[in-house]
Order: sequence, then structure tokens, then C-alpha cells
Amino acid sequence: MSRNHVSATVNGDQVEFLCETGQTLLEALRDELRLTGTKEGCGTGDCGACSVIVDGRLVCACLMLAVEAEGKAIQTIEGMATGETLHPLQRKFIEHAALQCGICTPGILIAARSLLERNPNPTEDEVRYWLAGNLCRCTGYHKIVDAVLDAAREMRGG
Amino acid sequence: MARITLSSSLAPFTGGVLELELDVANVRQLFQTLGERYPELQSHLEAGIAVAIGDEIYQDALLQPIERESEVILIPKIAGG
Amino acid sequence: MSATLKYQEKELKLVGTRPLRPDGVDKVTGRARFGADYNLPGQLIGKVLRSPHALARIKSIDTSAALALPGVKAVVTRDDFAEMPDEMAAVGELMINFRDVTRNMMAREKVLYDGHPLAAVAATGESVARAALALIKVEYEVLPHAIDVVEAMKPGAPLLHEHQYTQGVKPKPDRPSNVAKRLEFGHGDIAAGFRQAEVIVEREFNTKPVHQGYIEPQACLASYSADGQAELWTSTQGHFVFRAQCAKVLQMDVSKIRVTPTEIGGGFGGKNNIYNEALAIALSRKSGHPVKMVMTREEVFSSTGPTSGANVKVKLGCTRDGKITAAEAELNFQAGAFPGSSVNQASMCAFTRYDLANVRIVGHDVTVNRPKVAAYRAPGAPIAVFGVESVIDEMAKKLGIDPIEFRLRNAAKEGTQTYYGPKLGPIGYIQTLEAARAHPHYRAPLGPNQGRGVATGFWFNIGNETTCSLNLQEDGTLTLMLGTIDVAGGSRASMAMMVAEELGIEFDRVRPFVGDTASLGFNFLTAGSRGTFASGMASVIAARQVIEKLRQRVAKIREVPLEAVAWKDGHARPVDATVAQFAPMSLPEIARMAGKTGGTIAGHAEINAQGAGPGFGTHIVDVEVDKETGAVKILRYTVVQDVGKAIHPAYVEGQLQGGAVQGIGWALNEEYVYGEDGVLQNPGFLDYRIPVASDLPFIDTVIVEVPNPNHPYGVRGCGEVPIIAPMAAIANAIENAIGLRLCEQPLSPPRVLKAIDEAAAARR
Amino acid sequence: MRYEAPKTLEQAIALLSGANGQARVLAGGTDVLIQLRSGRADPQLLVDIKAIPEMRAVVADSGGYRIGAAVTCMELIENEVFARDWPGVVDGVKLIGSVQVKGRATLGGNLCNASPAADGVPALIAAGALVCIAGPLGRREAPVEDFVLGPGRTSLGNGELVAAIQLPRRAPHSGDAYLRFTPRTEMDIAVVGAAVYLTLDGKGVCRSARVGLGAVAARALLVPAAAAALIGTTVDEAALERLAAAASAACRPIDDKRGTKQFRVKVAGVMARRAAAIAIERARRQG
Repeated sequence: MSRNHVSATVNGDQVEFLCETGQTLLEALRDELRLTGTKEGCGTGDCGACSVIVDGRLVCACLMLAVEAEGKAIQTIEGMATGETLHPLQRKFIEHAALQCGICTPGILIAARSLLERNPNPTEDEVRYWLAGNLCRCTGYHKIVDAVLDAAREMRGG
Repeated sequence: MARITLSSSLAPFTGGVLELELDVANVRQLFQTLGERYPELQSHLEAGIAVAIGDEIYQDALLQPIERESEVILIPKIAGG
Repeated sequence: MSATLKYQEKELKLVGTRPLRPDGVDKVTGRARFGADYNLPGQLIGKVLRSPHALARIKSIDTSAALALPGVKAVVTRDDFAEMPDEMAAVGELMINFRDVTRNMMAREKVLYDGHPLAAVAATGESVARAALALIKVEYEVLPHAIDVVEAMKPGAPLLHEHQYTQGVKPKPDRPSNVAKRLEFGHGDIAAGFRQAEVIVEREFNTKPVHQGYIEPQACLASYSADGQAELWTSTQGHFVFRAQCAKVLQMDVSKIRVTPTEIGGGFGGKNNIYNEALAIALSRKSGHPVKMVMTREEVFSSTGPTSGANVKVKLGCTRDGKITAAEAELNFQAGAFPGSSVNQASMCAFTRYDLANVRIVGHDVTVNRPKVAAYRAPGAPIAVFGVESVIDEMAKKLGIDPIEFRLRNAAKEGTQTYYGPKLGPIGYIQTLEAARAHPHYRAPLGPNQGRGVATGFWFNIGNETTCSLNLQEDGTLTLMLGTIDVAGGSRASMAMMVAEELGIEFDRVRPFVGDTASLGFNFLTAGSRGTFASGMASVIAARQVIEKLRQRVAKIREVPLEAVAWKDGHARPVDATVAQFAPMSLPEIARMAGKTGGTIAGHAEINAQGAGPGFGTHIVDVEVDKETGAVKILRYTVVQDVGKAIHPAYVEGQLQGGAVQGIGWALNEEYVYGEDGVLQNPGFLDYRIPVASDLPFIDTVIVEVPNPNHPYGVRGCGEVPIIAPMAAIANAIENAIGLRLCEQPLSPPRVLKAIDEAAAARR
Repeated sequence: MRYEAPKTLEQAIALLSGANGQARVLAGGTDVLIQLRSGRADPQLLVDIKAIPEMRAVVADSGGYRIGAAVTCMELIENEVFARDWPGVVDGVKLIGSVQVKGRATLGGNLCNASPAADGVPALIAAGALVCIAGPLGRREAPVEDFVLGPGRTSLGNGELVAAIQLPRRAPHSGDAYLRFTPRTEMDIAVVGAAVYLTLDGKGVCRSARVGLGAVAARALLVPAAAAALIGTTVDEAALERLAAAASAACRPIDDKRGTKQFRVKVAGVMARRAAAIAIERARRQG
């Protein structure tokens, strides 16, 4: 089986890997690049646990082929903090108890970041609808929504 | 003698007997005596029976003492999600 | 040691505050390692071949073509596992029928549900493993199947197990049945109770199986060495229980399997049982390579534990002034392919919120051609309570009594005689009802097509076998090794808080983690809301042991009598100046000297925690019904619950909110849909509809604290109660909104609309 | 399986034509990847059309719009000019999965996947959109309602692909809207979907209308009888009730895991009526 060569940027770093055509970006991130922070919950785009940002777009890494990543800039949870400094969303998630088991957390953080980059002052409803593609079975979403709204407030400087 | 009451769900295994008095000093002795008296109950005692002594429920506490005159109730063991 | 530590009221510094969880940073940065995040050099990928039929006899399994495929290193089938006797055997203190466990793990004579494993392969990669599965030839004799519980109970229904005769029936039946067990609970005189009744309400309810819906599919990695030792990394609620099950079905010594629990991406009861773990070890044994097995979401739905679907009949008798005189129920629970539903506990939970003189409950545990059910948060209770609390509500309405007032008139309290055995100890049910009645939510105005519902829940909570080690490290910090899995709720934080509280030190001086099975003795599953209760008790015992040893050490170092040394605020200090005078020693000071004054200091607990305190909750919900589509919108939701003591209130709120939302999903849209062919039609998150963020409002919580007398901080446990009431509360709210009583779960738009249309047709 | 990302439409057509039906077009991939994973699709060649510039563009064209087949839903949603003209089309596009899915999925793919429940399609039918098809024999156009033949089947011939979707010039005093019913607020497949495009005259009388329904038959339907209920009226309550009845009458649904026949028939009318109410509101507002 011939494999495809892909070069891309992940969290600002140039990476290269080989992949089968049928392999998803999620598989490449996890199995080839060993970036296991991006999770698989369903493999069909229905849970959002594999959310990553590709060229500025929030996508499910399970619904994109690894070969399609050629030349793309990919951001994953591993690139969200700066050194030891957590992103405000990461900090607020811990402070608000917005995570329990944590399997959905990387995807939700990536999705929330993508929301706040577009809309720094979202309403509760806008947060809930933007995050509708990210399933969480532990929290009932209450504290997640709180944390996102609070992080937005802080990031706006309020 | 301790007063022993069996949960109604155990009636099929004791020929309908649900109340009796036994001279037992702890839960292990209680199970042993009951098992000898009602062989069909034996597997249920092993498979999971909790014991209420007074108003406290004990699970898997074979050495828990049973005071004279205490009220002892056998109930199905409880697990959970 | 069978242990209980009594509650002591004292001034608290840390317990009841909201420090940050020790697993938080790893979970927000992607560093936390879950089941599928573990890899070993040279590992193979394992995949399972599953039955496409609901019920079929297996005539043959031919794996030769799969084995011949390059890259395939091992295949296992029923022939690779020993037959197990039909008897209950101990797994720690659980009793399990391993004849069933070994058959659920790998079908033997018959496949019993769509998704039942038949063979497993290990290959060099995922695509090779998948290709190998396609090469396994299975000959089936397809048989008629039984999916519906009521149908399966009928004489002449397709039979799953020829050797299964209904237990609990006298005389022993002369023919086998899908009814594995009949059980009966009750007290008083039910007939007399109904004769006293002036009003009787009787209803029949049906519910569908629902899945725990954890977001992390089951995942494990096994490595078997030629010397007969195995290591297993797996996502589990109980690594000791998994080890015991694997040892039994693989006929290995318990000590030769070392299980390391990974972070668990949700369980809710669904990760109490092994599925792929023993297969992975067997494949590793056969291939000589580590084997990793990760389920797909489809496999999770088709082959791992949903909870029972059920048929529930409830009859209630009452006087006109609102006193319940008789309560009767029949609970018919699907067990799935093997016996063992939660009908027992459902029976015991059904009416236990009330002080009742005359009760009778009959339960049936029924095998059907569906995956074997697994526990799901307060197993069985929501199903029974959907029926009972709906009927309670209807009764209150018939009598013209406010639904909370009606519940208060009949509420269980300390001293109430339960119909399953003991009297209740100190409980907070009435307090939750009163707090709900006083909540502004209960008086807020409602608009058109809106309705408010109330319902309540009860769960026993449990203790069980628990182990931990608390090691004082050389700089005065401590590591707390727990045997209880932190299934997400934040129990690691709670344990560390209790230890720090005992020692009078800061929270971050104690680093909690979960030990592997070789590091501690047997510890029960995280289930039954036991974690913070039982492991908290063990942690406090270990901390008190450490304090005792610290006092002894300081007495030696300072050359004073032991009685002269008190432990206070993280220091050994003189009890008072009259007994002895010495310079106090801090924990780091003692720790630094420990090695040279007799060795390091540690505390341990190996207990079977007794004295769990029952939990009660009252829920209020407002809904709006779209009468043209049947859609039900949750407008407002309030959970009131007695948790005994909230060690970490934010994490308790999280349990209350998360549990309530699982209950909301159960109520509104979640269900297993099977076709005529017995094949599951919705094994994915698209059509198995768990709630999404935009479906929900904020979930208000009110924490009531009536301490459990049998825990040093009064903890009861809190995880399970919140899932019990939502189904009934929502049904009651719908009834108040549109005047129709819905008795079929889920209360989904087609059901609601059908009820509206039928009522309209009946009026015409 | 081979992967190709041609830079021109001609190259794409050549690749597809040469593959003897063993090729799949890859646009957003949100349906194709699921089919690959489940084994329902097993092509030898994937032709990724996202590197073809004309496929990625939304072009204003003689008063209407030409939406390249590889334009993602999010790109279309964020195109404010387009959304002002065809809010009903955007209503549908907004419902094609989560934000994540819409970051990849395309309206062209939604159409080519040929699901009866596709959220993007009813509003295109109501709008009178055309499918621009390119193939070895040249280019052709087809009305959207004729393009899908049944579940998973389109009128694309060997080597053909959808290059773009053409929206006409929006008439003055007109408005469109799409509504669907799902059990959850998001993340569901439509149980019923209804789109209405209507045009008023100066007196507020409906002069033309088109109604599209989704998930009520083997493919999305154009329902002239439902449109007729509106034409010539001021779209008052009585007209809306006739619209609802006509929409329900046009349904030929199935019972499945997502809904019953009875439910779909009834709710199709409700959705059509509610969509029409939104459409007329937009028509009045937009002038």
C-alpha cells in the first residue's frame, strides 16, 4: 500500500508524516504524531471530541482525511497553553469545575476558543448553540457555559 | 436470641418463613445457621445479602457482632452505577 | 476491617471549600491519558467480529482465511476460553455467574444479540484487522428472537436459554422461561390497604433501554509475557474487579495480572464490567505481542451495557385527606441476553420515599435478545420512579393537594419502616421537599402551554471494600494512593481535602492519585455513590494513623510522653504547658528527620466501609409544549438534594447537574430502536440523542446537608440520586402544561403529538 | 485508494471519467468519510475538488449567485451579502450539522449526497436554484428538484460532477425561509423540513410562490399545490392553513427511527406554515 506524504504545521511547528489515503486527520494526529490530546468519541462527527482548528476553521479531525492536511495550519489542544501559562479558557474551565471526566474537554476548549475569536462577547444562547456539536455527558453543560462566558469577560478586559 | 427478619423477596427459599429467632453471635454464624436450616437460601446468602442490625445496614461484614435481643433483617445487597 | 467512623461536628478549614482539582491542568491541556492514549512498542491492534443476528445457533466458525492474511498474528474464538460452571462466584465481594460472563465476552453455542462477539483478531494495523474480520466465516442457524419484555415473558416466546427456569417461584416450574427470576417485596396487608382507600390511581408505564453514553469508548491495552504475567491498561470504574474477572475467565492467578486504570472518559455504571479486556490479554498471550483494543462508537452502543427497558404497573390507594393507604407495583425488567437486571434495586427504591403501611411489589428479571444490561447511575430506580412519581402526582391532583404538600404528608423520615427491611436512619427527604417548596422557582409564573412538574428520588448509597495508602514524603508533602477510581466527579480532590483537613495542612501538600492493582489490596468499583463516602472514610483513617505515628515520633524526638504531644494545624505541639514544654515541630521538620529516627511514616486503610447514608432529592422542572409538533422544551430546572456533606460543593453541583441532564435525556429523546430483524438501528450519537448544550437551561442546585452519622464528615454520596426524578418530573410538567398523562418513555415529539391528537379526536 | 487534488475542473473531469465509476468526489467529505469508515463506500480514487479555484468561490452573477460546489457552509453563512438576499437558503445551510461539520461540509456535497432529509436542499428548490453540472460532454444545468432521483442517487452521469449551484436573482418584495423539525435543537437529521419562497406585489398579495419539502418522500419535493394555496392571497391565516393542508397532502413518508409517517405528514404542514410566516415577514421587511 503506497502511503501519502504530508507536510503541515501543527501548533506552529512544521511536521511531516506518511499516511494511508483512508486515514483521517484524527488518526494521523494521534497515531503518527502522537498528539493524543485530540480524542475520538464517535468517528462520525457527532460528538466534537476531536475538534481542531484547520486554517482558522473549527472542524472535526475525524471528518477530514490526513492527506487533506497538506500545507494546512492545524491547531490542537496541545498548542493552547503558552509554556506554563494556560489560556484563559483553560484556567476558567478548572476554576468553574467545567470539566469532570475530561474526555470532551480538549474539543470543547478548542471549539470555545474558535467562538471567542469570532465573537468576543457571546450570549449564553450563542455559547450553547456554538457548542452544540460538542457532547458532554458529565456536566450537563452548566459549568461549561459559565466558564466560557467568564473567560470571554476576562479576555475582553472586563 | 436475636430476632431475624427476612426480606419478603427471600420467602420462596425458606418455605415462606420470614421471621425467626436465632442464637447467633455474628453475621457469619447467622448465615451458617440459616444456610443449614434452609439449603435453598444458601446460594442467595453467598450471592449477596446485606444485613441490617438495628437500623444500620452491613454489607460483607461476616464478623459484625450480633447482640442478644437485636433486630436483624436480611435484605438484598445493593450495588450501583 | 469492617469500619465506620462516626460523624463529628467540628470547625472546618478546607472541607466545604472549592480548591482546584489535581487532575485539572492535565485535562485542559490534553496531557491526561485515557484508555486509547496508551501505546506500547510492537503493539498489535485487536478487533472483534460481532453477530449480525439477534438470535442464532452457531454452526461453525472458520478462521483459517483470516489467519492466513499477512499481518494477522492471532485469532481467538470460544475455543480459546474455558467453559465456566453455572454458579455464582466471587469477584472481590461481587458475586458473578461466570458461565454468563464468558459467554457475553465471546459467544459459545448461540449468539444472543446483534453485536454479540464471536471472534477477535490481532493484526499489525487497524485496516489489516478489519480485513481479517471479513474473512472469518460463520455459519448460523437464525432463530426467531424476542426483543420486547412483555412478549418475552409470554409462554411460547422464543427462548434464549434452555437451562433457565424462573427462580423464586414455588414449585419449580416444569419448563424453561425467559423470566429468570421473580421477586416480591412488601409489608402490611395490601388488600386491606386498598379497602381503606377512598381514591385509587392505577397506571401502566413502558420505558426503552437507554445507554450510559460516556463519550470515551471502551479502550484497553494488554501485554502478556512468556513468564505468565500480564499487564493491562484500561478505562474502568474498578480495576480490581476487572482483574478478578480477567483472572477467572483466563484461568490465571490474580497476582499475575496487573491492571493500571487510565483516566476514564465517563462510565456511569457502563464500565463496571469487562468486554474486550480478557480478549486483549488472550490475543496478547497467543500472539506474543501487546494488543490494543479500542471500541468504535457503534460497538459501544450495540454491545455494551444499556440499562433495562421495562414495563411497570403502579397502583396507589389514598384517603381523601391525602394519606396513602396502599402501594402496589409490578416491575418487568429486560435483563438483556443474560439474567441480572437491576429490578431488585428498582423494587427497593420504588416507594422508599414514603412512609407506607401496606406495600407489595413483584419484579421480574427477563432475558431478551439485546446486549446484557449494565448498571446505569442508580440502576433501575429512574424506571420504577417514573411510574411511581407519575402516579403520586396524579393522586395529588385528584385530591386537590399541592404535589409537594402531598409528598410531605406521606414522606419517609428517620424511623420509617421500609418495606424491604430496615428502618431508615437520619435522612433529609423532608428537608429537600421543604427547600423545594420555598424555592422561588416553585412560585414563578408560567405562560401558556407551560407546566411545572415535581418528582423525588431515593438511593441507598453504599460503602464496601476500600484501600488507600498515605505516605509522608521526605519534604513533608504527602502522596495519597487510592484504590477507588476517580470516575470524573473529582473524588481525588475530595480525598486530598479530607486528608489535608485532618492534618491541618494546605490542600496542595497532599497529592492524590489512583494506584494500580499491585500497589494496594482489593478495592471495590466506583459505583453506588460510594467513592467519597468509602474512600473518604479510608483516607481519614489513614490520615489519623499518620497523625498518631507523627505524635509518637515527636514524643521520641523531643523525649516527652506521647500524651504530651497534640497534633494541631500541621504541627506537633505540647498539649498544654503544664504537661510538657517542647518546641513544636512542623510536618516538614518531622519528615526531614523521619529517616534517621526510625524510618518514613505512612498510614494505610484496608476497610469494608459500613454505614452509608441514604440520599434523597426533589426536582422541579418547567416545560413548554409545542402543541403542533409535540416538542417539549425545558425552560427551568432545579435540583434539591441532601448529600450529607458537600466536601467540594462545586463538584457536588456538577454531579447534581450532570445527573439531572442525563435524566432529561432519558425522559425526552434517548431510546434504543430495534428493527423487526432485531438489529439495532441507532448505534451512534446522531440518532441516539443525548442532550446537547442548546437543549438545556442552566440547572439550579440547592445542596441540603443532613449529615450521615456514619462518616467522619457526614458524607452520604451524591452521584446517583439526581438521575432518578427527571423522567417523572418532566412527565408531570407535561401533564400540567397540556392536561395529558404520558406513560411511554421517551416523551419524544411523536409520542407527545400522538397523545395530543388522540385527545383532540376523543373530544370531537 | 488513491487521492488526487486536481487544480482545474478539466483535470477533475478527466480523473473521474478515467476511473470507470470507481471514483468519488471529495468536497467537504463529511458524508464520504463516514461512508468510507462504515464500508458503505469503497472507491479506488478520491478526487478532492477543493483545490479548484472556481469551486471555492461565491460569485455574484447577473443578479443571482453562483456558489462553487466546494464552498463550505461556514463560508456561505459568513457571506453577508448572500445571506441578505437568500436568508432561507442560509437557514438550511446553518442546520447542516455542527459548527465543526459546517466548517468542512458544502452545499454541493449536501445536494450530491442525495439524502431525502438534506437540510440544504428544500430552500434551493423553493428558490428555483439550478445545479451546474460539468462532465466529459460539456456543461449542463438542471433544476435542483430534478437532480436528486432518490436516496443516494443523482442524475450525474459517468465523469460528471457538480461544479456550482446557481441561485437566480431574488425578485423584489420577496422572501424565503426554511424550517425543519428535529427532536433536539441541534445535531439532528431533519424529521421534516419545509422551505417557502414567495413574492408579493405592491398591495401585499402573493404573486408567486414555491414550496420545497424535505424528509417526507424519497427525495426533497417541489410542491406546486402548496404554493398555489398562497398565490393570489395576502397570505392570511386561511391561506396558511390551506398551505399546511397541501404540504401534508404531498407527503409520501416512511416510518423510520427518526419519525413516523403520521408525525411527518402532520408536522410537514406545521413547518410549511411557520416557514411561510417567516418568509412573508422577510418579504415585507426587505421590500
